[in-house]
Amino acid sequence: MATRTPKLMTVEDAAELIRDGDTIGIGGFITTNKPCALIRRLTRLRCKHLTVVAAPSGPELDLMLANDMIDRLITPYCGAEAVSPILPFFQKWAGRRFQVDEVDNGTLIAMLKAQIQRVPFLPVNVVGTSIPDLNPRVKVIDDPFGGPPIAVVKPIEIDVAIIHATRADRWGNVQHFGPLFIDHLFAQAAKKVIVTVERLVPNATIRGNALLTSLPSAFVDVIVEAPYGAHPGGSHNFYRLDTERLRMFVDGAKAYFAGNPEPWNSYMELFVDGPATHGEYCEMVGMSNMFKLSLERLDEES
Amino acid sequence: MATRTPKLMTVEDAAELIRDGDTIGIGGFITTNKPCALIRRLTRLRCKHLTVVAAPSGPELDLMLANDMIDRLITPYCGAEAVSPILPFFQKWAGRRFQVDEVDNGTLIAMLKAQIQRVPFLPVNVVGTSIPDLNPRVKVIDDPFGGPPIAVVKPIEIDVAIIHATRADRWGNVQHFGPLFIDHLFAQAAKKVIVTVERLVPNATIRGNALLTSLPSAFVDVIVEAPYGAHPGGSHNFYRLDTERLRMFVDGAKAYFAGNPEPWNSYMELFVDGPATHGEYCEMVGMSNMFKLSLERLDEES
Amino acid sequence: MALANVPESLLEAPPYPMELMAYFIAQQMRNGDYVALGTNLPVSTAGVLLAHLTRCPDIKISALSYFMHLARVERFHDLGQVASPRLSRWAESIWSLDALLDAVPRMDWSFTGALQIDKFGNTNLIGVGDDPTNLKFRGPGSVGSSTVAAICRNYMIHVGSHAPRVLVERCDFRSAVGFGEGGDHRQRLGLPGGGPKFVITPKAIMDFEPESKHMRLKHLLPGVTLDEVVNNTGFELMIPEIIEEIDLPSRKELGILRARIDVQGVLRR
Amino acid sequence: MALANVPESLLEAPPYPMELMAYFIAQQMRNGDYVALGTNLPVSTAGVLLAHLTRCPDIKISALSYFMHLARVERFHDLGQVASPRLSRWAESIWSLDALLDAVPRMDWSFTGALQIDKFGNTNLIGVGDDPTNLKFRGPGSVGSSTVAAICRNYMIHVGSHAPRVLVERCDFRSAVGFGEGGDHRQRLGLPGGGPKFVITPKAIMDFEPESKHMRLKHLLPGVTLDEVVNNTGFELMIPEIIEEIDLPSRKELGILRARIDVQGVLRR
Repeated sequence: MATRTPKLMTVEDAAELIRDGDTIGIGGFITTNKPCALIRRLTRLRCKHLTVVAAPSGPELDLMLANDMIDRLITPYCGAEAVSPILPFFQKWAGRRFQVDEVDNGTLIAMLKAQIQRVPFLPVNVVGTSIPDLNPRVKVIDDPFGGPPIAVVKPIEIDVAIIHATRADRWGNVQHFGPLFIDHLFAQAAKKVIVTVERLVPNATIRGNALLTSLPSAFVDVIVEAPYGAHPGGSHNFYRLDTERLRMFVDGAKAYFAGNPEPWNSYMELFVDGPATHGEYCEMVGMSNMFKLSLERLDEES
Repeated sequence: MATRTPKLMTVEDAAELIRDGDTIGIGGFITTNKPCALIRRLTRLRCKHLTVVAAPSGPELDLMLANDMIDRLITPYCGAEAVSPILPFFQKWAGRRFQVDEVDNGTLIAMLKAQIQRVPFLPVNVVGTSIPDLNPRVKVIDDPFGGPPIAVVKPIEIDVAIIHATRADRWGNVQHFGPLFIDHLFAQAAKKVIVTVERLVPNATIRGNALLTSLPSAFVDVIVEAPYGAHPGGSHNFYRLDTERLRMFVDGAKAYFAGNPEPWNSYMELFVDGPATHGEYCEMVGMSNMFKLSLERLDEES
Repeated sequence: MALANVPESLLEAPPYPMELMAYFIAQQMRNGDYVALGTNLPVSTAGVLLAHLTRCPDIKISALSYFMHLARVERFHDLGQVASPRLSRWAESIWSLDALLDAVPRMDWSFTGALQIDKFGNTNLIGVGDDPTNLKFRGPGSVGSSTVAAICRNYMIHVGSHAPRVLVERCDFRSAVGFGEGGDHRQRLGLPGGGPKFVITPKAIMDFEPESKHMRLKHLLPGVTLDEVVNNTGFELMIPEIIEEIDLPSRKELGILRARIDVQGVLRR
Repeated sequence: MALANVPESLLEAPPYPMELMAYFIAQQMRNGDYVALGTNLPVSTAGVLLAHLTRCPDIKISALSYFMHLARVERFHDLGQVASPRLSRWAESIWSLDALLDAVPRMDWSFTGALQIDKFGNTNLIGVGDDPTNLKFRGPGSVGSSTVAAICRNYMIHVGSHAPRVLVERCDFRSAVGFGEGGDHRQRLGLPGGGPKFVITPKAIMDFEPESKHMRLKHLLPGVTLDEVVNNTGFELMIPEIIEEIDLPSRKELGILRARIDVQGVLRR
């Protein structure tokens, strides 16, 4: 009898599935559950001419922008909240070195849902904003039922979605121990789906908690076991964001624009181009530093 | 300090919240997780001139149709699968004693989502079917992006949604131990939401399993503790459907149309008009009969 | 379960018609296909499971709201109820109906029934008659068929009787579009899915001629004559020059079908 | 926590401007309101929590993906991070972003920031300049504001500085529509929500004149003169005949605000 085919790959092999010119979808939310290990690898490869469709984004996106990997960007936000309300490469180069198709969360979600549902457009409540002027996929049309004109947005095809989640089995069943954000929409809209997870678990663990499965194997092509795969961002119920290393990133980027590229180049060398694998990256950060990010430490008091 | 207000009511009081002429939304799916206790009470009250928007439906709907409670019906299905692929009152009176606005699951879902998202319409892939001809809310329009014409459906306002779920706390946080079907859409689309549950649980139980909460208290107005509230249908992880009593229903209805109203009248008296409360209904069925429906009994072997 | 455990007596009878239909369905499946199973469709359920338990361990099954992997199930106790509590413990994920509908573009196969089918594979679950306010026969409703048939990659239509009132020149209503008016009409309507692939009745298996999309005889079930099919079809069925014999399952496959999948023998009637 | 436990020293200083803003926000809340809290908005978070911990036990809070009930939280350790792991144990439900967006029609209050606001409450988070390919200042992006502002029942706009470059005659871009060109323009655009209710800056609190929807001064913050506000507003602000004094919190409320909600003292600056 034939046996079920596992979907496991390494970070390094999975990154090779993304080609220059692809449209990629990035899950997570700002500095939480971003597939950073995979994006670092893509950056090390200097993948080019990407169209990036992303949930509200943080430094992982700025890293790609810094390395001129993105031709066209579709995201509602690029910042790192308290660490840096807006990120340097995005801020300085938006519109100049890469095109921005302006969206808000609602427009982005509708764009993905139109693709998922195979409908030519979905309406969005952005009439009167600049979004119809600043996004070629958005158009204002007459309401066929006689109401005021309404904005509609066209679907977008995603070649590869990259997502970070809590755990999965080897067959591709994924669980998030926290908010899904719009990871499920990227998975449904994409032709190929790569998910990095903190932990691989037995299929019986998934089946025993089937209500928690956020992405069934029918939507997932590749599972990558990558503990700390969302670092320097946070990961649901595992670790919080690494403020210290995020500041190194932001300070390096700011120095770059202040005419001092040294700290930025050093950041790139230490954390992106240096480590040959995700394991080596973790060692570069230092596992004692990683362990300090454990969420339980926050819970001492409350 | 002011304290949080519980949302608890009895089946009998909750039914009074629905008025003649209301548009009601009914959750569940065919013979699973239907709010039958509430519907029996509404039927005992002979609530009239309802517009009913329902997920695929079973005998609870046929019971309402039998009692002339519905003026307009919007549901993709009315049957009881193996027990009766199509239900008698629906089959005999559709179009004659009540109007049917034809939908399939996709059209119904889009109609609810349009209401939820406050957009004037949503597209649906039903061009070429009879649905645009048989549903005044559906219209075929030109694609503003130059593709073939596409069907769009208008939103529908729901006055009261009625839903049956597994458990809830007194504040209105609801959990389903099985498929949600489209219960969440009814809850989001409705002005008022009544949920009957098998069990009331402490808030700490909900918080300890917050990922399982299917309807947060922000969407729920009334919680009714109604064990066996989905009987004679089944309830996720509690009891399977009561084939014996469903057959009594179907046989009674068939006899009615064969010119022998006696079995039907007797069914109505025994199970609908007789019992003054949901508790009395359960006693009429017989608790030994109820206990036989426990799902665990099915699991002896596999 | 090793074949050695299948009692010899279970293999004595040659394949029954419904077993052959199931086997035909099994042969269409490819490993990795994503397939939606319905309730009360034991033939298609048996066919998909037969493929799953033999050649296709990576088949992904959705049964109502459950995403399940069933290759390790020892025995199926009720082929009509694949979303049963007994099987739901094999579920790896449980999704809402709207999320499931959003998954349909990835669906390789689904199955639907019909009150009527016409020669271009359009189907009707709404009703028979010409006045919707006064139907001769009211059907149960479109359920999910309209949108699923529009979007999923392929589907099969399965009806319980092969008769002129079922296979009709023109459906009184259309709950799902097959190939519309034939030819490239489906594409012109902008429907994203591939349309119906096969029609399965108790007498025959049909496909659609690739250009005209006209329904065409493919296999006769054992003991059924061509005349019987032609006379019981309410439209002019395309008849190919050679009607291929339907493939027969191996003893091993028949053993799995009878001993593990159809333990109640609902297909052996 | 009983008021008796609040050290007397904590109540010595009179209310700080940000505390007054928070108190103003608290007063707008009604019991049972459904409110969305954002990150890095300590003033509005403190205001909503003050209402929640006093008059409004039934307030429903969504903070990013978490639906939380926070009335029993002893102390808030970081007002900027209301969706923190520390607080998420009070979550009663966790929803995806698209599900949350679908909940916006039920939302009584949300809060947004802006790079620019104009006199009709339109806001800009996109950028400053006239050429989108060569902006003078690029903002972080619209985030959720466009759709949320269109749909939610009421919202407040909160900016960190009251200056002519922020309160402008016309936004260079609009990420969210307030009242469009004023008057009934918002309704004519078909936007379902009620629009912005208040604008809160370090110098003043503004509302919108009901007919023209022109921004109007409501309260001056302590120590701020009318001239200072007028001179630092880039458009002609409506000035009512009488500028009401801003309400002051009671000692009890101030105690709760300082001892339980703003334990870090971020509003006492």
